[in-house]
Amino acid sequence: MATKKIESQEKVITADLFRTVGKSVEEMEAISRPSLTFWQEAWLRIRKDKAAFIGLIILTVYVILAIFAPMVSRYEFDQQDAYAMKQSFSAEHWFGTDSLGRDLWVRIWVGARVSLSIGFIAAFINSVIGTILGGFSGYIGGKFDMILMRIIDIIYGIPALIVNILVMVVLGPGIKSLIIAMVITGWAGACRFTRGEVYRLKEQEFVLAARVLGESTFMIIVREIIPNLMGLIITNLAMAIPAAIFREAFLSYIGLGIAPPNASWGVLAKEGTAMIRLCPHMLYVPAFFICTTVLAFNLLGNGLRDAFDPRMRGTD
Amino acid sequence: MRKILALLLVVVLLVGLVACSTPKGSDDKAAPDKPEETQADTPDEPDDTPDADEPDADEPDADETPEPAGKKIYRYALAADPESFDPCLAHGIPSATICYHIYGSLYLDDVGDIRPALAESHELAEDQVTYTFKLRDGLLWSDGQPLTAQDFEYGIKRFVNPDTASPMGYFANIIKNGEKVNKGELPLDDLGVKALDEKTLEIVLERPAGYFLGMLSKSFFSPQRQDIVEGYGKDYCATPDKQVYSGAFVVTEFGEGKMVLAKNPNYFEADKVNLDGVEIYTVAEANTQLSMFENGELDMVVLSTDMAPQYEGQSQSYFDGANDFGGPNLRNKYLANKDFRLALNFAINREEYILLGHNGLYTPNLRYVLPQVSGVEKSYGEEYPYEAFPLQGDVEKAKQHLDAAMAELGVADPSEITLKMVTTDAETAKKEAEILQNQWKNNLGINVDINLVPYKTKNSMLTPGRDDFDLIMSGWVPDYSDPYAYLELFESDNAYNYINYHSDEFDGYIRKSKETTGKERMDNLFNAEKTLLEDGAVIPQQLREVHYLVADGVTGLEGYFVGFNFSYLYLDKNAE
Amino acid sequence: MPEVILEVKNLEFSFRTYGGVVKAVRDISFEVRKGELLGIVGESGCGKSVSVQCILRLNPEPPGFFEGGEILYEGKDIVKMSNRELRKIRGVEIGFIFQDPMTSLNPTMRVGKQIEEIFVGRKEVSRAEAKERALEILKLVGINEPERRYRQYPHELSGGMKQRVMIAIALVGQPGIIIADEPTTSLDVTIEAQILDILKELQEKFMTSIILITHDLGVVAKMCDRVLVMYGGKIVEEGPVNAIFYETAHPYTSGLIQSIATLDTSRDEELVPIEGTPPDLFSPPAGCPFAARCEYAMEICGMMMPDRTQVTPEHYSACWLLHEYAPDVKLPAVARTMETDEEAPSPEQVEMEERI
Amino acid sequence: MGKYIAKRIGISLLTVLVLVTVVFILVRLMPGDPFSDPKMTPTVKENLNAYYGLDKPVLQQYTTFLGNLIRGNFGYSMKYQNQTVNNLLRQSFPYSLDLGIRALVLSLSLGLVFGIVSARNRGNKIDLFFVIVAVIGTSVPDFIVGAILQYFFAVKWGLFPIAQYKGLAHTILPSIGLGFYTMASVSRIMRASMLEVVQQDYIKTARSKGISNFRITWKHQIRNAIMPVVTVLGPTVASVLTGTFVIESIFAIPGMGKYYVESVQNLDYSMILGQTVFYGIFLVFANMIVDIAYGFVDPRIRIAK
Repeated sequence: MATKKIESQEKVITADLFRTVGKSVEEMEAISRPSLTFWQEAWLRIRKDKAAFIGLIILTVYVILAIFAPMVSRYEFDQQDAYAMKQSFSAEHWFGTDSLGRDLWVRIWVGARVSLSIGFIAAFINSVIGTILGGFSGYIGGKFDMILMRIIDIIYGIPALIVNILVMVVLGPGIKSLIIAMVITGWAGACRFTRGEVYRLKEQEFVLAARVLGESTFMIIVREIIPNLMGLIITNLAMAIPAAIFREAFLSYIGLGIAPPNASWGVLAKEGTAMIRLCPHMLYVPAFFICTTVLAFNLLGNGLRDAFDPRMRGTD
Repeated sequence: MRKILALLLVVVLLVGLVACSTPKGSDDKAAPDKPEETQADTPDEPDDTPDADEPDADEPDADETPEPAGKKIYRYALAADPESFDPCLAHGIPSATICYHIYGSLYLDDVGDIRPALAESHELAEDQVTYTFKLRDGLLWSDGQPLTAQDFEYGIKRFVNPDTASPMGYFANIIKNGEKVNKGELPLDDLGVKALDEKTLEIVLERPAGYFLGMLSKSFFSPQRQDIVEGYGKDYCATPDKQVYSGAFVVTEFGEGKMVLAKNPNYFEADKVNLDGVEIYTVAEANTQLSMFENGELDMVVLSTDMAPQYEGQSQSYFDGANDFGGPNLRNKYLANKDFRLALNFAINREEYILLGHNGLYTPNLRYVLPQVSGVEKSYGEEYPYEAFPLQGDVEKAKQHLDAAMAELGVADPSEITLKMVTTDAETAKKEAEILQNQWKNNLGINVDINLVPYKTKNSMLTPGRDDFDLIMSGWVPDYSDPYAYLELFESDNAYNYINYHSDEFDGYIRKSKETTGKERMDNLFNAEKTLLEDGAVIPQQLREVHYLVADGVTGLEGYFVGFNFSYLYLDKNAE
Repeated sequence: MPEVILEVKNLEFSFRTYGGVVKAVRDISFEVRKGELLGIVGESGCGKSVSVQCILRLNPEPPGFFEGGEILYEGKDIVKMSNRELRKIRGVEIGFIFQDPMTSLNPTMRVGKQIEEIFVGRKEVSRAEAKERALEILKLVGINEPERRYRQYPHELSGGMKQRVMIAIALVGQPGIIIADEPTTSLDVTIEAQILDILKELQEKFMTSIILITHDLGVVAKMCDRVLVMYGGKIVEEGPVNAIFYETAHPYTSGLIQSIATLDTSRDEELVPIEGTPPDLFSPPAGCPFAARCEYAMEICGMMMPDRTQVTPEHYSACWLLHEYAPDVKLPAVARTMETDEEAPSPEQVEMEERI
Repeated sequence: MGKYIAKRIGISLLTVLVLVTVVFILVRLMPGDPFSDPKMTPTVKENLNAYYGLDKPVLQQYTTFLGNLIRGNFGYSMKYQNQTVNNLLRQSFPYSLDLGIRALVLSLSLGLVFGIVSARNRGNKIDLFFVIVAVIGTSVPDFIVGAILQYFFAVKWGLFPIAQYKGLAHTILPSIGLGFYTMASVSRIMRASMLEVVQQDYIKTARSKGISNFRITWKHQIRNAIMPVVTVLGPTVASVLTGTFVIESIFAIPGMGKYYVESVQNLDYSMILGQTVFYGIFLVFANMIVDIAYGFVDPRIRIAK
C-alpha cells in the first residue's frame, strides 16, 4: 500500500507473522470476569476492603470468644471472691476483677453474649418489620402507604428514649424487655428507608416485566424487590446493630438493663464509671469492647455498603 | 495550598463558632436569672427577695461561689433536689435535714442531747401523756412577727390534717386522736394539741412515750403561720419567699440545682450559730461530688464504701440509722416455713458480705435493731447485747434447717426453689443482692431471681398482702431513738407489715411494752426483737456506717441517725 | 498550513485504583489547529474523554497521574503547570462543554451565577460586566427570557436548555479552544441538531477551535474538519474527515462505519456490529488493542503495537495492514452507501445518521 | 405552601396526641403508684389521689389531662409536691437548651470542619487522624465520654471546672461531652459526602471554569455536600437534646435531663407526661425548623413545596 516508516522494533518482523488469523472474540469472552453470585461477589469485595475485613475479623473473634471463652474459663461469671476484689490485670485474671472479685475476662464474654445478641436481634427484628412493611407500603402505595407514613412520621416525632425507659419500667429488666423497648420505636427507620428504595425499584424494567408476566404482588416483592434490596438491608443492619448496643448500654447505665448477676457490656461499663478513680480498668475494659465492636460494625457496614453498591460493582 | 485552605476553613468556622457562642455566653448569665424574673413577675406577691440574694444577682458569672471575705458559708451536695421545704411535705432525709435547720422546734434532739429550744421548759402531767410547754420570751419569725403557741397549734394541726396529705402523717399517731384525725375519722379540733395562751402549748399523747421529746425536732411539729399558709395556698413553700422561718436559717434560693440558706438573725440562739449561710448543691454523681470536695468546692462529702478505704485516717463516720435487711414474704409457701427462713439467715456469711459489698466498712448486723438507739440508761446495744446469727454464718446449721424445711414442704432438691428478690436499681442495692444470691446459691443451692425496680415501685410493694415479691430488700431509719421505732413495723396489723408476719408472741411483747415503762418495757422490746429474729422473719444484713470527709477548718459537723443525717447548726468554719 | 495552537505529544495518563493501574491514555499525540473542528470518535471507555480532560487537567489527580508526554499550549506544557497557571487557561483560554448537562450544573447555584462565575477572581471584568456578558451569552446560545433564566436554578430548566447553559459557560470567557465532550449524547435528536448548529455557528463566527468528542460518526461527518479515531487508549487513525470515511485505513474505523445506519440504509440491509468488547485497560494487550476483534488480525497484531503510519500527507493510521509484508486488504469504507448510490456520496449525505 | 404547612401542623398535633396517649397508657401500666408510702393513712392517700385526680376513671383522667394540656398546664409534680411541672421545666429547660445549643454549634462546626479537612486530605495522615477521631466519637457511649472528660481534663489536670454551670469555662467540657458523638458522626457524613460530591460532574464543570480551589470547595463542594448533614439534623437535634441526662448528671448541671430518670423512679406521673409532651413538642418544632433549613440549602426542595 502506501509508504511505511517502520521504526526499530525489539523483535524482528518477519513475513510469516503476517498470516491472517482473524477474530478471537470467543476466547476473549471466555477469559472475561467470571460470573459470581451476589454473595460470592460481596465476599470477594469485603475481602479486598482492608478495613471491612478487619471489622469482620474482630467480630468473628468476639463471637467465637463470647461462645467459648466462658466455657473454658476456670472461673464462673458470677463467682465472687472477697479476697480478690478490684484487681488489675494479672495472670490469674487477665482483665482483672470487679468489685465483687468476679473475673472480668469471663464477665466480658458473658456480657458479649448479651450485648451482641441484643444488638443483633433488635436490629434484625427492626429490619424484618421495617423491610416487610416498607416493602409493601412502597410497592402497593395508596392508603396503606399513606397511613403507614403518617404512623412513621409520628414515631419520628416521639422522643424514643423516654418511651424506651417507660417500656423497660413496665416490662421489667431483661433481654426480652430491652429488645421490645428498642423495636417499638426502632422499626420506623428501616421501614422508611425500605419504602424509599422500593419506590425507586418498582419503576424499573425488571419489576415491570415481572408484573407484565402476571406475577403476584407478593411474589414480586419477595422475588424481585427484596433480593435487590438485600445489600442495602444488610448494610443497614450492620449499622443498626451498634445503635442497639449503644441504647442497651444507656439503659443499663440508668439501671434498666438486664437482671443481675448477668451482665452486658453496658452494665459492666456502668459499674466501671463509678470506679473510674479507683480501678479504671473496670471502665476501660468494657469501654474498649463496646468501642471496638461498634467500630467493627461500622467498618463492616461501610465495606458492605461499597460492596453492595451496584455503582461500585466491577470498577475495581 | 491545600493545607492553607484547610487551615483557613478551620479558622473561619471557629470564628463562626465563637460568634455563635458569644451571645450565648452573655445569655448564660441571663439564664439562671430568668426564673427570678418570673418570681418577680408573680402578680400577687410583692417582691421581697431577701437581701442575701442581691450580691448573687450582681455577679452571676463569678466562676466560684461568691464568698465575701469573712463570711462563713458551709457548702455540701445532695444527690437529688430536696423534694420540698414545706415542713409537712419534706420526708426524705436530705430535705428533713434542711428542715431541721430552718424550722424551730419545741425541743431539740441535738445529736442525742434532747434539750429545750423554742420551748423554755415543759411539764409532764402525772397521767404521763399531757405535756405542757412554755415558750421562750421574745420569739420571732424570720419576718419579725412574734412567734406564738398558736403558731405551733396551727402547724401541728396542719400536719395532721388529712387535707394536707403529709406522707409522714403517721407521726401524729402518738398524739391523742392523731391517727383518727389523720384518717379523717375525727375533726381536727379533737387532736390533742392546744395553745393555752400565747406562750403555753399543751400536747396530749395517745399513750405514754418517753421518746416523744426527741420526736419534736421533726419539722412536722414546728410552728407554721396561718396567714402565710393560707395566703399562698398550694404555692406555700414553692419559692423561698413564700414561707417564713423559725429556725436557725432561712431559705434564700431554691431551684436550679441549688439551695441557699442564710442565717436567721431572729433565731432564739442566733448568737450560737456561727455560719452566715449554707449552700446546698445538687450533684448526682458521687465521683463528681468527691472531685468537687477535693477541689475545695464543697466542705463535706459523703464517701461511698468503695472510695472510703482510699481516705482511711482522714474520714469520719457515723451510723445513719439504716438497718438494711431482707424481708421474706411470708405468703410465699417456702418462706412461710420458719426453718427455711432460718436456713436463709444462717447461710449468709455476713463478714464476707460486708467485705464484698462495702469493703468491710459497714457493720454486719447480726440482729435487727440499731444498737445505738437509746436504752433505759445507756444505749440499747450495750444493755441488751445479742447476736442472732454467727458473723460468718453457719452453713451446717443452715443445711439442717433447709433439710427440715424441704422435708416439711416435700421438696427433693433445693434447686427446685426459686425466689424472686426485689430491690432497687441503685448500684449498691444491686451489688448487695448479687452477693446474697451468690451465697445462697453456693451454700444452700437455691435460686434467686433478682428483680431491679425503680425506688418508688419498690416502695409501693412495702404493704401487706402482696404477692409480687418473695424477698424484698429494704431498711428502716428510726424516727426517734428507741427500739420501738424499728419494732413497731412488724406488729400484725401494722400498715407497713409487708412481710405479713403474724406472731402472737411478738405482738404480745409489743403490747406489753406499751403498758410498761423503764427497764420492764425495754425487756419486752428486747424479747420482741429476739422473737422476730428467732422466727427468721427478717434477714438482717448491715448497719450503715457512713464515712465522710470534712474540709480543713470545718468543725462541729455532727452525723446522726434520727430525723436528719447531719447537723450543722453549730458548725464553725475558719475564714480563709 | 493553519496555525497549531495546541499540541499533545506522547501523552500517557493512568489511574491508580484498588485493582491496579488503569492505563486510560496510552501514548497519544495530536494537534489542534486554529479555527478547526477536530472530532474524536470511539466507543465508550476508549480514553477519549480522559485524553481531552487532560488538556485542562480535569481528571482527578490522584488517582489519575501522567505517565509521560506533554501538552503544549502557547509554548507551555500544561502537564507541568501549577494550579495558578492552569486557572489562567481554564475557562478563558480553553472552554469545556460536558457530556451530561443534567449532572454537570451545580444544583444549588443559580444559572446566572454559574455562568458569570468564570470571571470571579479575574480583575479585568467587573461584576456588572460579568452579568451583562452572561445575559448576552445566554441569548446567543438561544435561550429565551435570559433575565428570568439567569435567576433560575438548574432543576427548573429542561435538558436542552441546561446544555445551552453548559455551552454558555464554555463560551462566556471567549476561549480560543472549546472542548465539547459528547455535548449531545443525553439530548433528543431535535435538540441535538440545534446544539450542534450553535457550536458550528460559533466556531465560524469567532474562529474558535473546537474539539468535539463523540461516538457518533454522523455528527463527525457533518461537523468536523479532521477526525481522530481512538481505541483502547490509543489513536488508531487520524485524518481529514473525507479520508476517514472514504479511504478508511484501519479496520476499527471501518467497523465503526459499517455499524451505523443511515437514512439510506434499506430495510433488508443488515448493520454489521463489531463483535466483542474493548480491551481490559488494567492489562492492555502488548499488540494492537483491536486485534482480538479484528477480522483481518494477523499473528503480529497480537504481539506488537503497530506504529503510526502515514497513509496520505494528512492521514495516519496505526495498523499492521499497512506494513509491506501484510496481505493487501481493501477495507470497506462507506461501502454500503456506495453500493446503493451511483455517485460517491458527499460527506453531507451522511449527516442525519442516528447514533449507535 | 399553605397546604403544606397545614398538613405539617396537623401531623405535628397528631404526633403529640399519640405521644401523650402512648405515654399516658405506659405510665398507668408502670408497677406501683405514686402515693405508695405504706405508712400513709388511706385517707391521706385518698386525698392525694383526689387532688391529683387519680381517683377518677382512667378515661376521665385522660380527658382532663388533655384539657389541661391544651391550656398548657401540666399540673403539680407528684414528687415536688408544691412545684408545678411547668415551673420545674421552666427552671431547668434553659440549662438544657443552652447546653444543647452549645453542643450542637460545637459539634456541627467542628464536625463539618473535620469532615471537610479530612476529605480534602484524603488518604494522608491528617485524614487518618480525623477519621480515627470520628470513629472513636461514634463508638464510645456518652457516659464513658463524660466520665473520662471530667476525670482527665478537670480532676486530674485541672484545666476546667469539675462541675456545675456557672460560666463559659464550665460549659466547655459538658458541651464537648454532649456533642462528641454528633461531631463525630457529622464529620463522617461530611467526609463521605464531600468525597461523593467531589466526583460529581458539576465539580469538574467548576474546575473547567478556572475559578480558585477555595471557591470550588466553598461554593460548589461544601454547599452540596452539606445536604446529607442537614438531613440528619432533625434526629441529631433530638438526640442531643434528649441526650442531656448523662452529661447533666456527671457535670451536675441543673437541666431537665434528670427528670427523665427521676420522674420514672418516683412514678411522678405529671412530670413524666409533662416532660414527654414538652420534648415531643420541642422535637416537632425542631424538625420543622430543620425542614425549613433544608429548603434553604437545597433549592430543589423549595420548589417542591
